[in-house]
Amino acid sequence: MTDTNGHSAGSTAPIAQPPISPENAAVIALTRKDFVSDQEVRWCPGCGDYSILAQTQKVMPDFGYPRENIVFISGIGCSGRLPYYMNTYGFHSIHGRAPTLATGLKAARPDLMVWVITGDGDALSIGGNHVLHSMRRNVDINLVMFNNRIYGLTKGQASPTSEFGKRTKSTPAGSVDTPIMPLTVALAAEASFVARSVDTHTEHLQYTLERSGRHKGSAFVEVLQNCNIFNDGAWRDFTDREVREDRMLVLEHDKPMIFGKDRDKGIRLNGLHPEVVTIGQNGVTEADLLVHDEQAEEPYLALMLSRMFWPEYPVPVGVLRAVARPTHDQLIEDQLTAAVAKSGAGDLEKLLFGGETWTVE
Amino acid sequence: MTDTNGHSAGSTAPIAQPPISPENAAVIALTRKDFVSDQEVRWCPGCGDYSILAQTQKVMPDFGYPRENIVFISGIGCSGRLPYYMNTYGFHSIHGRAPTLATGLKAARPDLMVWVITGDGDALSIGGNHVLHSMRRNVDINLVMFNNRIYGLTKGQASPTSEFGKRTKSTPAGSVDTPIMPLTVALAAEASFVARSVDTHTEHLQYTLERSGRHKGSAFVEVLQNCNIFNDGAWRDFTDREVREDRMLVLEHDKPMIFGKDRDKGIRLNGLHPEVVTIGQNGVTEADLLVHDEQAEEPYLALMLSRMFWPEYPVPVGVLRAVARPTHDQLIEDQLTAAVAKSGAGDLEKLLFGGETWTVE
Amino acid sequence: MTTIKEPDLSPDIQELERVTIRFAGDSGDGMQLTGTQFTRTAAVFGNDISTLPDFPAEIRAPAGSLPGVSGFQISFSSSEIHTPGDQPDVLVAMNPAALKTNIGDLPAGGALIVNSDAFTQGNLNKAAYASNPLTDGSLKSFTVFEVPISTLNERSLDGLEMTSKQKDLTKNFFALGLMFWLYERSMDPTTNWIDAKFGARPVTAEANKRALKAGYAFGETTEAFHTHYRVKPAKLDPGTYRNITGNEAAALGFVAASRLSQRQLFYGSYPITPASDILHQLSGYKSFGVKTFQAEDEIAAIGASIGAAYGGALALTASSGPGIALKSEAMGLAVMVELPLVIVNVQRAGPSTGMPTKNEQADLLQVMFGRNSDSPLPVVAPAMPGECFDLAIEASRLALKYMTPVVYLSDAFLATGSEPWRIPALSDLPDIGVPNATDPATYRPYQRDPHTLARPWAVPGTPGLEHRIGGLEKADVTGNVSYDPDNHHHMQMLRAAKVAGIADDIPPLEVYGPETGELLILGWGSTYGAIRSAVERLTGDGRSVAHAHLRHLNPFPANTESVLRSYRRVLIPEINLGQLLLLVRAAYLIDAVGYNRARGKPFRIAEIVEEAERLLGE
Amino acid sequence: MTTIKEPDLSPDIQELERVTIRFAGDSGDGMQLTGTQFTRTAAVFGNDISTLPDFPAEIRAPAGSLPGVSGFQISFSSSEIHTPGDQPDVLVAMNPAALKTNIGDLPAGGALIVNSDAFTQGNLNKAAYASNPLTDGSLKSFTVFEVPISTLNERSLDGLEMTSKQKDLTKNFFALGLMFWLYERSMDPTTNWIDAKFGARPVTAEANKRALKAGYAFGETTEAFHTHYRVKPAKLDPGTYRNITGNEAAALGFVAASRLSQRQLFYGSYPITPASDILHQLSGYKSFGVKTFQAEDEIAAIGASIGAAYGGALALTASSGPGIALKSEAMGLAVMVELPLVIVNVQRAGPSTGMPTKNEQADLLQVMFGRNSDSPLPVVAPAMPGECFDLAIEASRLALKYMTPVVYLSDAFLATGSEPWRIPALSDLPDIGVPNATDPATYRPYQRDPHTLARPWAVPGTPGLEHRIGGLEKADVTGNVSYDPDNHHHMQMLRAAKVAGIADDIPPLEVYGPETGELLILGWGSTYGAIRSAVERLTGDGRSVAHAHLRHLNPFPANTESVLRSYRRVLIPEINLGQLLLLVRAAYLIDAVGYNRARGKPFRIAEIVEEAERLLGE
Ligand SMILES: Cc1ncc(C[n+]2csc(CCOP(=O)(O)OP(=O)(O)O)c2C)c(N)n1
Ligand SMILES: Cc1ncc(C[n+]2csc(CCOP(=O)(O)OP(=O)(O)O)c2C)c(N)n1
Ligand code: SF4
Ligand code: SF4
Ligand SMILES: [Mg+2]
Ligand SMILES: [Mg+2]
Repeated sequence: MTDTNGHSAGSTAPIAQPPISPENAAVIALTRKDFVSDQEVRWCPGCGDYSILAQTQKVMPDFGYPRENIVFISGIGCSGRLPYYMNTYGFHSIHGRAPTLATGLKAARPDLMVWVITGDGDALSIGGNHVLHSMRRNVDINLVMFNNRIYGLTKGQASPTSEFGKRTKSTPAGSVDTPIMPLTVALAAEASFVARSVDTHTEHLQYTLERSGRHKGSAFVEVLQNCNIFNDGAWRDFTDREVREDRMLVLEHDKPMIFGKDRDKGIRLNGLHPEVVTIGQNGVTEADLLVHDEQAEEPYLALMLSRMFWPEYPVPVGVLRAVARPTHDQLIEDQLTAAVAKSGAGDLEKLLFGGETWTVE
Repeated sequence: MTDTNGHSAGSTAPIAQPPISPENAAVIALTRKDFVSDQEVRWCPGCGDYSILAQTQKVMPDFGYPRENIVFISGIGCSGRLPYYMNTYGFHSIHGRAPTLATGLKAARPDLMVWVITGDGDALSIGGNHVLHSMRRNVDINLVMFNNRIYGLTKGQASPTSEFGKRTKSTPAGSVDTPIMPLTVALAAEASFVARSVDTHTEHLQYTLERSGRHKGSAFVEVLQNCNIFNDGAWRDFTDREVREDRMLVLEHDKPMIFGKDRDKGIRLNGLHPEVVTIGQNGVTEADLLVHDEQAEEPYLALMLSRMFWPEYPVPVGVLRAVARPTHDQLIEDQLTAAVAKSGAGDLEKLLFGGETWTVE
Repeated sequence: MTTIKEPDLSPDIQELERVTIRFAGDSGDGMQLTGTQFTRTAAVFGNDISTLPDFPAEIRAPAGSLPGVSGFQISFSSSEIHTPGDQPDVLVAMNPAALKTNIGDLPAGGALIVNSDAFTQGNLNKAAYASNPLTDGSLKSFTVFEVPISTLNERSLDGLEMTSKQKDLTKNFFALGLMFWLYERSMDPTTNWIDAKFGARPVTAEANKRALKAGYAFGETTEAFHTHYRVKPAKLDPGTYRNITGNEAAALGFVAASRLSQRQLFYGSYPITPASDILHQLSGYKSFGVKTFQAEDEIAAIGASIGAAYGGALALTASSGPGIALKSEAMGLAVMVELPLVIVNVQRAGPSTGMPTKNEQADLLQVMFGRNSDSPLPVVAPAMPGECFDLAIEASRLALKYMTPVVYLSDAFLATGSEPWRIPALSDLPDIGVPNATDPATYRPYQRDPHTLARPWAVPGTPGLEHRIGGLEKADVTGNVSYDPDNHHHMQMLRAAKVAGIADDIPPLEVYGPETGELLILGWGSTYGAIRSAVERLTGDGRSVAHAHLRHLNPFPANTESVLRSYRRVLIPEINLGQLLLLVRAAYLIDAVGYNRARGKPFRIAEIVEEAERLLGE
Repeated sequence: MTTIKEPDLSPDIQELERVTIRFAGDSGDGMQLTGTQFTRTAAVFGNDISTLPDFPAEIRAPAGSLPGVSGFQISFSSSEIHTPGDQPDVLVAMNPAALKTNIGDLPAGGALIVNSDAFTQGNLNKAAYASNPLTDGSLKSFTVFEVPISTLNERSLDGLEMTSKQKDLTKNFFALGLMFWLYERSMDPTTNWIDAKFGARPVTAEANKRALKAGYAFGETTEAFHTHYRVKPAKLDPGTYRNITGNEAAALGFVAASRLSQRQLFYGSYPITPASDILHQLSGYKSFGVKTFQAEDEIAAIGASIGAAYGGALALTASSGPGIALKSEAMGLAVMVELPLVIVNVQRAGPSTGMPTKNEQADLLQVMFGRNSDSPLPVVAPAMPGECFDLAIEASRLALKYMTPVVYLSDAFLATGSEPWRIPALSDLPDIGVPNATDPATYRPYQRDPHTLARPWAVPGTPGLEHRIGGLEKADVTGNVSYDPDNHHHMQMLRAAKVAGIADDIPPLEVYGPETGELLILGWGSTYGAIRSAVERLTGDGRSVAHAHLRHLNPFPANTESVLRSYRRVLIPEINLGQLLLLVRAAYLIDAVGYNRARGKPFRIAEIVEEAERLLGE
């Protein structure tokens, strides 16, 4: 950004590591089981949430945070139950407000690793504004949004990501609302980390959560999740094993955008528009393809990727954007430190007796 | 967008005109004075709001709506007082919620022309989510946001558009929040009309309001406004008469992006990044310049323009995006019509006695 | 309670006045469907009925787990009844978890029908049974019928093109068939329903019908059940009836109100249990010009409704407690701008998220006072599912006539419970239309009707009435913004007087039982059935006890104080910690006592009888 | 009221016990600054003082217009006083609009000082004066001093490098100087302030000082004022004092509470009049480790504070009524998760946006009941600006000790009014620290302290205490999610009992005046000064009247009922329509009567005396 506009510019500095606690070694040694709580998991059999939970538990040890320094905060929805199943600190808050609790907790306790678990309704309907502001402030949280394009817990109403024309309990004649593109909104909100993965793509999901966890700053991770009860197969068209290579684009930093079973398809820039091309056909070579840059200072490329979707385009998954920017808690701490450096640690007596005083004998 | 994603695609169809009422002729004959209410205007002397009010009153007759069919709805803030001064129907609602009242009013009364008057805090802080959803639904409203980068009415706290590091009453050590770029957010919200103007550029402001009023669908208009009491000169660097030609880019559909006193500067696309060039210098000709297209189906260009800002770039003003998409009220009406066409106008008796009944003698 | 009559009947048929059955099984076992089918059949047969569904909070807890148990209780009778019954006479338990969570409610001697096939070690573990209750003698105080439902059912489906998993999904129809035989019910309503529902999938239809018949046949042929039972039709008031839940009745009521007021119905809402069904219902009434808007949150929902009301619509918004909390600022705006608006609160157990699927009536003080400053509005509350229809019209009438937001307090029990509803003739419904202001010469935005104190309703589009309203204090008559001290006090008093004045426009508080006496039990909302039944018992036992039930909670009917003062004691049972109690004590300085239990479920008749006895004894 | 003493004094000096001055002018005229300077001077001189600023709602209404008038009233005295005075003895009116809006409060015989230069036809029109009041005799009941302030002032600035517009901006210092002479005040505090403030801009500094001196000199030299007045220092309790507003005192109180509890102070807030100044104050205390967070809205503000509380901070959030409405859902969450949190509500006039800059105390029932279900929390309310400090500590103490959200009710009058505040010694402040849970062996999330019923506070980062909390109902002790009916009732009772139990941990209700008698006047919040002064007068006249003032509104002090029952009548004056009244009547069935006026401003002493007399007469 610019000075006038006062943005603290995104930069291409390397992504910082989270502070590693003394227990680090011990922690790394932990396994998924150590992060399984004693609570019985209660989602519908076959729900995509099970896999997201499993991958989350799997990657937890890698960050070097002891269990007690990790907090999962959720809103309301099926997704919101996840914290109960994590053997860490957890807070199942109220609908749409998890990012606000996370903002306060992280500001008060920069030493904690904070995850926000939310759904497409929780995050984008009632909670949209809090997501927007936590992202622009670069609050150092990992926000994982389970996107099943439906209200699961309340048994099947349209969500902000439900398709235009979608028939649901609340829209028997079809939804009249144009859906929100979550990643576009996250990028417009100045999120410093934006990524997408799929519940059933376990390795990729692990990789994505891992990247998110290691990012310092606000991370927005959309996980395409299947609600087999109220919106079964919402993503099937391009996530099914047989078709996914041809219908999804796995993003890798600094690599050309190639996809397809035979790795022969790619994305080329035509003016300001992406187009799907086949390598080797009418003279297209790998060199013509767009090369992914998740660290671009300006999110123009990321914005474009965020709007590419099946069937026009393969659906991009992976990290769209990852830039370093001072975090909210850091900036707050810096101001306190500066204040003390300038005028010394606050003296309550001085404060009370400050200003204009007079004494009565 | 796409079928899977269910977007009702933006198209390049011509912008529809608002329905012209029978009184049309009579209305066109009205003047600014006819839209001045009997209420005494109460803003600080020198406030930019005076000009916005004047230009608004000036363009009102042009739309062909009789006074009684026009409604101004505002939230809370200095901007929020505008409806009192318009000799139309008006509703000074509560902080941040004006878009919600407008959504309900327009859905219930498609025959009305509805304006939403809001501020940078009202629209982007407490009201951010309502703006997001009214835009994505393409509610047929004209939302005019007075952006003075400060909370005026509450006497000078930081707003979501205040610069990073800005010192205000609430941020004595400087704001730690990265500001929101309003137009980027509006575009990410799928707004079908997005524009920017300046309080003091009266003709351009009139043109912009006129375009907004004629657009069918959700229009987001940012007006750069000066709060001479709490944030004087916020935009001066590029809006002042002496510098504006060199520091602002007036967008015109289908025209190359040229600016500068001597009309010798332009914007050229370099990969995915815009760059400022001088026509005639190292071989640059007008042909190399980006040509503005406010009707592009995908808002890639508009998104880029929405992030260009002084001093890196001249500040774009004018219409960034204007595409036609079915409006919220229209889609609702269509479903009612279809229902009646299918099963006839609802018969209350049938409804009550519907389902399984039995009779007791 | 089952009581035997006419002993001269053939030995294998017993006639009963009233029977209460509870179907309990896994969420996957279709108990709600089974219950609804039995309900329809009993209703159409002409019994009086009352039902109580009991869902688990989880969408689908793991199969066989305790939290996964879903239940449906129906009471049907040959005389008038008001509640789904304190305790079941018969419990149908489809698995160990269902048995574990429900057996506590079955009285000694009660009949227990279990699907013995489901009592595998695995299921016993999931239900945390150390030993098998069918064998360890822990059930000996009940009349237990072990039926291998799964096997019998599967056998009856031999030859059908289905996986055995699919076949197992039909076993609830087997149980239903058995119940039909046991209570002499026709299978026709259900078979018709199956045909209508599964016509497109003949195999499924066939399977369900076979299962149903197999269950019925099993009852007939087996030795297990020596007798079956007869419950004669009830003598209900003449008329045409349908079985209806509170949420269905409310939706119909508001559609009717829209017709009766000649205004389009606008419904702004955000989904929340247990209010969502109203949205689902209304969004299906498009041919009635009903516009439903699923907003991004509760604030947007009420905001949109206020906007629609400003535009001249009959505007409605609904939620449950947590959502009402979010609406409270906008409710204050509606009070200030004095626009008609109905705010439905289908109460559930709190505080906070609480127990979303459970019942409570603890939002009375919230809707009375949950706004900044003195911000009065009328509050009404239906007492029975069918009454949800009438009060929808009444709430709309008050909103339109007095130009005010009105709160309509329902609750989870009313919303999901059902009863036979005598469908009113359109001609019996009131005209609740009000005119719009149109005359520029006389129009003043805050000039009030001398009788109702309502301000005129000038909708956009009316030439010459252009005006501005908003949340700032208004000058009397002109409606201009005013900071005048005396004007503010005057307006505060006017707003209060307008709402208080409604007391003269609502029916007096009626009393069931003696006009004066020892004890009055005062209730509101869904406790009606339990209280009325309790009072019937008490008066039956010759006690001097009466029942009065408030439908209008603000203002109270004009005769309320005199009614209360006609009894030595006043008992106010509430499913909260004493909210109406507080209002009554403050208003009348009457030393009423509360009976307060917040257990997330309706009162039992017995506990109210007991509490009344205690007070009478004092 | 001005009463003359010691007549033997030299004729041109009168000694007065108490004087009340009101400065009134255009928002642009700097009346707030003038008032504050006079206040500081009087305070430092040793008078007891009480002030009442009165801002227009508009930021800057058009110059000279009626809505643009800004006022500042100060009462200073040689004896203890509790209010800024019912009526001014002296009114300084800088223009016709100021005269028009304030003259109504000036008693007959009162002194009126007007800037005659401002009485141009233009300004008279803006103030809607048909004729010039200075000439049409309408002011003859007052002692009028016409001073051409603008001209005299401009003349005094001759030769300074300033536009005449800039010069005119200093005329408030001329008026101030004149007042200083009239009341024998030193100009030093103000000249020092000017130097400090405008040091960087010498010309401005010089101009202001010259204006000040010119005003003073004018008083000395002119014949207009024959006498000037002396108000001796008051006999205040020994100690060091500072002049303080309620918002300043509250901010200091919370910083102190943070120190006393050894926890970082986290303040989540969204700006709103009249609470914003607390945010402004606290955001300046960074060297105290205070973290302030300006959220996107009130919901985010309380959400962040709950998050910080979960993290172990002393968490605070503040707003005014409309914002509190938005916070209500999250307040319910805080009740359910039982985390310490202080919620400040600086009340203003409503309903809805109401009159944002005006005073009211009408959010008591909102904070008591404005949440779904029964959701109890403690409520405290300071009575005087200085007391805002003590109750900030008290609110924090209760929140931490009882693990509960606590509401702190201030109002616009307390927040912006000021009084001399005796600064407490740190050693006199209580230790309000509470330990965190640390022992995995004994920790249970909802196991309660047997005395306080508080649950343990286990903050993230504590090994072995990993647990989950949330808005769903909790099982007793374990804190696991529970839908058990009896557990829910049990928890509802526990939450209520925890808050009710606080009654034994707070000071008893104190009485000023006779222990028993005819009339008790019961108050809460900012009405303290008016009530106390009224009772002083009444007892002075030998009436049997006492005053009790509640600082704890939930629960009430244990002795409240016995205090109320010690008087024949109980009068409850409130700046609302009877909110404490409702709670008292419901709790004790005492026929207390209310005196309720919602005029957006403090009570006058006289009206309370009058009402008391009326009741005594009955
Ligand atoms: C204030 C409030 N409003 C509404 C609800 C009801 N509610 C609970 S979850 C939910 C939406 C859940 O959808 P989503 O966020 O997509 O989560 P999912 O269940 O699909 O995982 C709603 C509307 C609530 N609990 N609180
Ligand atoms: C619920 C609520 N919260 C806070 C406020 C206080 N408030 C009024 S206007 C405003 C912000 C105004 O800023 P902006 O929208 O930029 O309008 P401006 O005054 O600058 O034109 C705030 C915080 C309020 N009136 N209502
Ligand atoms: S309803 Fe859908 S999202 Fe929720 S648990 Fe069941 S399958 Fe999963
Ligand atoms: S405060 Fe600023 S924005 Fe508000 S009226 Fe004054 S100058 Fe305009
Ligand atoms: Mg979802
Ligand atoms: Mg602003």
